[in-house]
Amino acid sequence: MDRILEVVIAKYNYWIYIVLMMIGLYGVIAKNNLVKKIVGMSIFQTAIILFFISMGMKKGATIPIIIHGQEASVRASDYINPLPHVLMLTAIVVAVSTLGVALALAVKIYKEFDTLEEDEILEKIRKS
Amino acid sequence: MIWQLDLVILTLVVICGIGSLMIKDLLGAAILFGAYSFMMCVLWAIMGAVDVAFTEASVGAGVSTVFFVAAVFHTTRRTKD
Amino acid sequence: MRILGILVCVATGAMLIWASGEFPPWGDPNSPASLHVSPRYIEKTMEETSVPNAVTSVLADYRGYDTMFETTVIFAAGVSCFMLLRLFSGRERSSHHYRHILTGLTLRVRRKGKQLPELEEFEPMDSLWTPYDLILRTLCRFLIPFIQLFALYVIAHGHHSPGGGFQGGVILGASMILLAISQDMRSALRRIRERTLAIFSVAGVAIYAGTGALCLLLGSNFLDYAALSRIFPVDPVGARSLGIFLVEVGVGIAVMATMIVIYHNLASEGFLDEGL
Amino acid sequence: MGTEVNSILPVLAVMVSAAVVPILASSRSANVREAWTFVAAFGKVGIVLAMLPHVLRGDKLSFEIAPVFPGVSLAFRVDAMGELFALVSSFLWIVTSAYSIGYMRGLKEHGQTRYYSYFALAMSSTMGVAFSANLLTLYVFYELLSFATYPLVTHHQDEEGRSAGRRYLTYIVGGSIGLVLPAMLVCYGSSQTLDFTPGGILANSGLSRFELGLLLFMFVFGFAKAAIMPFHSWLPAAMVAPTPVSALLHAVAVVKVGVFSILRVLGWVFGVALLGNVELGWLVGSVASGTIIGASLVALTQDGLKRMLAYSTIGQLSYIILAGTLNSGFAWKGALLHIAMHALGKITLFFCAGAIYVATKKERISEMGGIARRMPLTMSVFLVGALCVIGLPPTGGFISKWFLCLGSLEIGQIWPVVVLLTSSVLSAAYLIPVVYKGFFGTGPDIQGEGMREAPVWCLLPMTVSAAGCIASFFFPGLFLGLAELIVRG
Amino acid sequence: MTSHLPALVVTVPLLTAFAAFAAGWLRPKLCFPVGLTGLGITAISSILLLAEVLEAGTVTYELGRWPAPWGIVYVVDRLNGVVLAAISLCAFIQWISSRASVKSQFSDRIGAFYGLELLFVTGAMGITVTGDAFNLYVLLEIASITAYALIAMGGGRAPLSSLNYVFMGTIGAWFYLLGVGYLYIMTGSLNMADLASILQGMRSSQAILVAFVIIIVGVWLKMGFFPLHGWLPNAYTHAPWPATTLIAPLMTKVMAYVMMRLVLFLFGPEYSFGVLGLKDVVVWWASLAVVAGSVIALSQKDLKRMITCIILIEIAYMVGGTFLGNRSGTTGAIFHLVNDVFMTLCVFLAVSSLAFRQRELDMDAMEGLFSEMPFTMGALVTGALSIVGVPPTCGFFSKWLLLKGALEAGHYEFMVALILSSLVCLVLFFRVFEAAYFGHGERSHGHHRMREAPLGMVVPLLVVAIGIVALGLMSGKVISSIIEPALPRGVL
Repeated sequence: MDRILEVVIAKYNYWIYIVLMMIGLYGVIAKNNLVKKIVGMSIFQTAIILFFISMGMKKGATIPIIIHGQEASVRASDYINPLPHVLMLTAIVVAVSTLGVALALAVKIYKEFDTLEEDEILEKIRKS
Repeated sequence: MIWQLDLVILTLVVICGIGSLMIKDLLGAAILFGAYSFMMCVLWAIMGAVDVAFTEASVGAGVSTVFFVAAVFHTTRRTKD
Repeated sequence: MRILGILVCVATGAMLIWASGEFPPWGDPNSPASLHVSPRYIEKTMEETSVPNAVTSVLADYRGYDTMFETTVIFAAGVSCFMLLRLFSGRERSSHHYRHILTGLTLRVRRKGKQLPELEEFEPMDSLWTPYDLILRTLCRFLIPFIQLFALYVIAHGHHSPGGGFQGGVILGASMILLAISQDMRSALRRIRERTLAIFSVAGVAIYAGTGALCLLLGSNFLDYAALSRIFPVDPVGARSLGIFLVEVGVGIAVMATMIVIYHNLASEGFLDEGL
Repeated sequence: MGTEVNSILPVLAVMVSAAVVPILASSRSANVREAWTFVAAFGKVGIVLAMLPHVLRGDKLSFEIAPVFPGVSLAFRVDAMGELFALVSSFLWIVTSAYSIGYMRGLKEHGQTRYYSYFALAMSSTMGVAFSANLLTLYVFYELLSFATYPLVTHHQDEEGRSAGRRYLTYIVGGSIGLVLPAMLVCYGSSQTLDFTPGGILANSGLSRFELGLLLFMFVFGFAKAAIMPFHSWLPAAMVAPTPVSALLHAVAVVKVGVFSILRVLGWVFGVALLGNVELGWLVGSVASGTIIGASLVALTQDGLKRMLAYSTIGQLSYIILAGTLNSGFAWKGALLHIAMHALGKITLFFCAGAIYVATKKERISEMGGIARRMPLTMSVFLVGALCVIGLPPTGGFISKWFLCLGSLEIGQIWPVVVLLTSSVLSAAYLIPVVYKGFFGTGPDIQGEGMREAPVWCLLPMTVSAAGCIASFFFPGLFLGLAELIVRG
Repeated sequence: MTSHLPALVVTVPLLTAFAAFAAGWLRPKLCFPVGLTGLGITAISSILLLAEVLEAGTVTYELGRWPAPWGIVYVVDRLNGVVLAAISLCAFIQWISSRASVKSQFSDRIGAFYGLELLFVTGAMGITVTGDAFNLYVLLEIASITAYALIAMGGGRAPLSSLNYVFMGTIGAWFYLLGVGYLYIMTGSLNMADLASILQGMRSSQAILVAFVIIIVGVWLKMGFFPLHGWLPNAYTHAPWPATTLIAPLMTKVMAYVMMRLVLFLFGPEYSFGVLGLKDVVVWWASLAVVAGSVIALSQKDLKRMITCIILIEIAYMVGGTFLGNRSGTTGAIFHLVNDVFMTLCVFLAVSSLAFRQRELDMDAMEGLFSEMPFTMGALVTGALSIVGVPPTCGFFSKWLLLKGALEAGHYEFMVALILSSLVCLVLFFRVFEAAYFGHGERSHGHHRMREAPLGMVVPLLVVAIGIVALGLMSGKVISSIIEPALPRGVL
């Protein structure tokens, strides 16, 4: 029992991240409204970013900014791993860029078809 | 960090995520997504990723929400799901 | 579609969770991720780049190449939005907006929909219409300078505290967006013209890439800021810190301009006449 | 045994048809264009003749263009067999182009420039096949020929031509990609080379009998240009083409290329000995015999002159394959001679058919009663050609068939002889009546004006080829010599 | 300067993109020449780089002078050397030939369009040259975002197709990122060589297996491998021609390269083919994909859509060839990748110059084309024969190697699929050529005779067509001196 609890304590973050990813993925695949799809996409991306961030986490360590006066004696275990943060900064930027393009496309599509519901759009295409 | 707090925020994040996918109004979805991003940024601040949290606060909760609102304003709030 | 989605998600999630069993426990200081590569960043950042904020040093120096392309990505997004949405020919808008004066409700009439008759309790929100919400305008007028000041601080102080070019740039852009929202897009555009924005966005990225190319011309590798010490009166380590500052400025400019461009095009369907 | 001589000549022989360029360039004036065609044709013959002495000495002229895989390269090697084939086809090219001038002008066909250029292209790919040193090179030029002849077959660009062209490409390219390519691959996989070696390259590749048989049939049917039943139906369909093209298809290039490739495969990839050991020869042989008899029977029922000739070609080709499967020097000699002899005879017949069509617009045998009274020369030439195809003296056809029979007797097998004689009788049965009808029969509008001999550009070539038929009976020395070399080599 | 070639091949097009975009605002006339020079320099330097690699072996370039696991390094070996050369040449040629149509379609945003095209090239080159798993992801996103925008310029249905592409592409790219995360959390490194050496020790780990699966699935999504191909035909069909001729030859091929790089070098053949028994399954699946692609292609009426569907078949070739796992198969896959860049380029350029003269592209609009646009049609025939796999065009030789590999591996179903698809391609193109060759004389939809495409389009087209044949004739040298040595030792 304790061991199970231990495992849960150790791993539940990862599980929740994965659940979040899957929520987003479901949104992208199954939602019918284009903007909803975009929202799902962003959720998916953010969840992956969260997963990365949590990799850098170290219990009992502080933020990766060297404290003044301690420059001489820096121990890696005192500071959180900065690498995932860097990667995720990049990833966030990519996410927002994708979001901008996707929204621009959605606006363009709405101009063309007067709706954002995929099935209705396909219906219109089939008609014409 | 306190794992209860961590857990609470995680649940909030999940709730916001599901909500922004479920709600039947795109503007509401946009706002809920902003809330989701903000929760996310709090979570990261807790994890010590201050820069990322900073970025997420300005981008995720700020600018992307504005983008969403702008896009929704020029298209429609109506959604079937 | 839903069934398929659920199936895919459940399958993928199960697979991922199954694999997560092997992960080191959450926040374990002895996980390979925190032992293999990263220690050098933390321990050497001061002596190699003299930047206490390890994230900044890694972002702009150790892995500065990624960051250059990160900036390029957002630039590309700006260009894409411009190219997708911008309309130069004054074609008819897809919809007109009317404002009910008494309640302040805004209602939209589609292009295909019927035009409203000229009633006095409705006013058309065309490109000459400006919102007049006194509180909002004054408040924003007060706020915006401080926001911009803070943004500059964030950019400049990225070495020692959280933040840096990207965050600062976003905040700068946000301030201009706030201006465009609180007053109207034309006055925002009067501050920074579209053309200027475009040049800014490209100039920002070009500063970054140019710094790298400068190092290359100075005979060292691309983005090796240490080479800057040959033209600037600083030692190699200081030169790295200087180079980081340069590229942060570039990132800031590019991101600001791009954010504004994206907002303008999104918020005005590419007409760039009236905002939200 | 001769030596390998590195020489550029074969490449030149192939490249001569770069004459396409000036032909296209001079599309304005017909005379210049056809002059170029002749230059190219004579040049080709010249080069081929220049190679002859080396070959007769037993040397092999070889040239490597480019290596493509380990152990395989695009390369030429001229041996006696290639030389023989090249000699025949390049000589006949002159005759054919002379004839096509008369024919095309006589009928005022459209797109003559295209016609001549593709003709040249087809010729050069034929040369390539004749000189290729390995299976891959042969395959390359085989495909090239298929695509180069397509515009010729469909020259009229009408619905009929469309369907004929479809069938043509379907059979030939389908066969080569679908069957030959994998077969080639298996050969390469089992014995890391594709070069033609006299003993055969599969001789000691541990393939089982079944696999070998499968391979053999993939090749034999894959080279659909040889028109072995049931892969023959493209040939009669291709008769919609102008007559010189039919001549090219039947006598000069296409079908002969098919047969040539199959002989190459039988003798240089499998090796006759191997075929004998695993007793696969008789399988192909029986298929060939079936084709011979069947085609001759079908030919009997045809009324269209060209279609009848087409079926007779199908039958005659299978002689060669049948002989190729027999493990006997005489039979092989006969086969190789038959390539030449049948070419001469069949081209003569086609020229006559074309001449009749040019002069009278008649294609059906039933309408040709008494035609010889108007076109005596044509009909007598036709007679010579018919004799050559049937295999009666004084024409070369007799010699080749003689050797075929000798070969089958040499290895003490009777049934090939029976097949040969039967089909000879059958071919007599479908060819002689035409001649008889022509000379003694009476047709509806014989007295009508409009009928006179074909233009001289048509008559000249067919007399030449007829003369060739007869000459090859009295002086078969050259061909015999080459055949001798091949059989010994 | 030669020591900086690896950096140049990526940074030159990048800077050129900025220059072109700025020029669009200041002097629109300058956009084209600027890009031309930039791409010219890129092509030259990538060829020099290839020469250097052939002579001196693998070249490594540390960006910012930071050594391997800490900084980002560029690693150029024979494999990506040749792919780089192919990409840059393709981009250069396409740049020349697409000038007229860009002018006619995007005169008001020419700077943006050219800038995005150059950024796309930058992304493609960077993906190919980089030796860092995360850097690859960033460049992948650059290529993707520019591709989304370029494709969406087609008008009509294009934005919708492009948005679908955005969704699929984003999922694919972020799956890749997630897989990299799994690798990182298990190994703590991002550098490919470093990862490869660490992964040697963790063959039996579930997490690595899952990482492999996610990454490959993500890459397949971007490649449009059969069941995940939904976005591809629409996106490429509705895109404007200048975008299609650039993206269609490059994007999928680059992703195929990424797959090969990961399978053969990051995870290593022993792991990819040995430890996990997916090999045979994938080959079977690839054969299925080939057949499915042929069926899809057969059912198309529009010419552009048809040649787009042919890409599906080619992709399946490469996946199957890579996972055959023996020398000939892998060699064939790599060689086919290089060939396919030029084959696809040739076909798309040819059809685009047809479309430049006459708008609609259905079969009955083709008649009489041979007499009207002989050079274009000639080039189209060459490209088509190469795709069908007729010697001496280069397509035949790679197909031969693939077949040989399948034979040696005993995957007869793959052989059958290959031959079948070749015949299908023959039928597809034959329909076009028949329509173009017959129907001579009066045109049913009687509009006037068309002229040959402008010189700026015809000349590059002919160059590509000749190049295809030349590549075929040189294939022996190319294979033995570049591709064979490029394979890792583990591939038997």
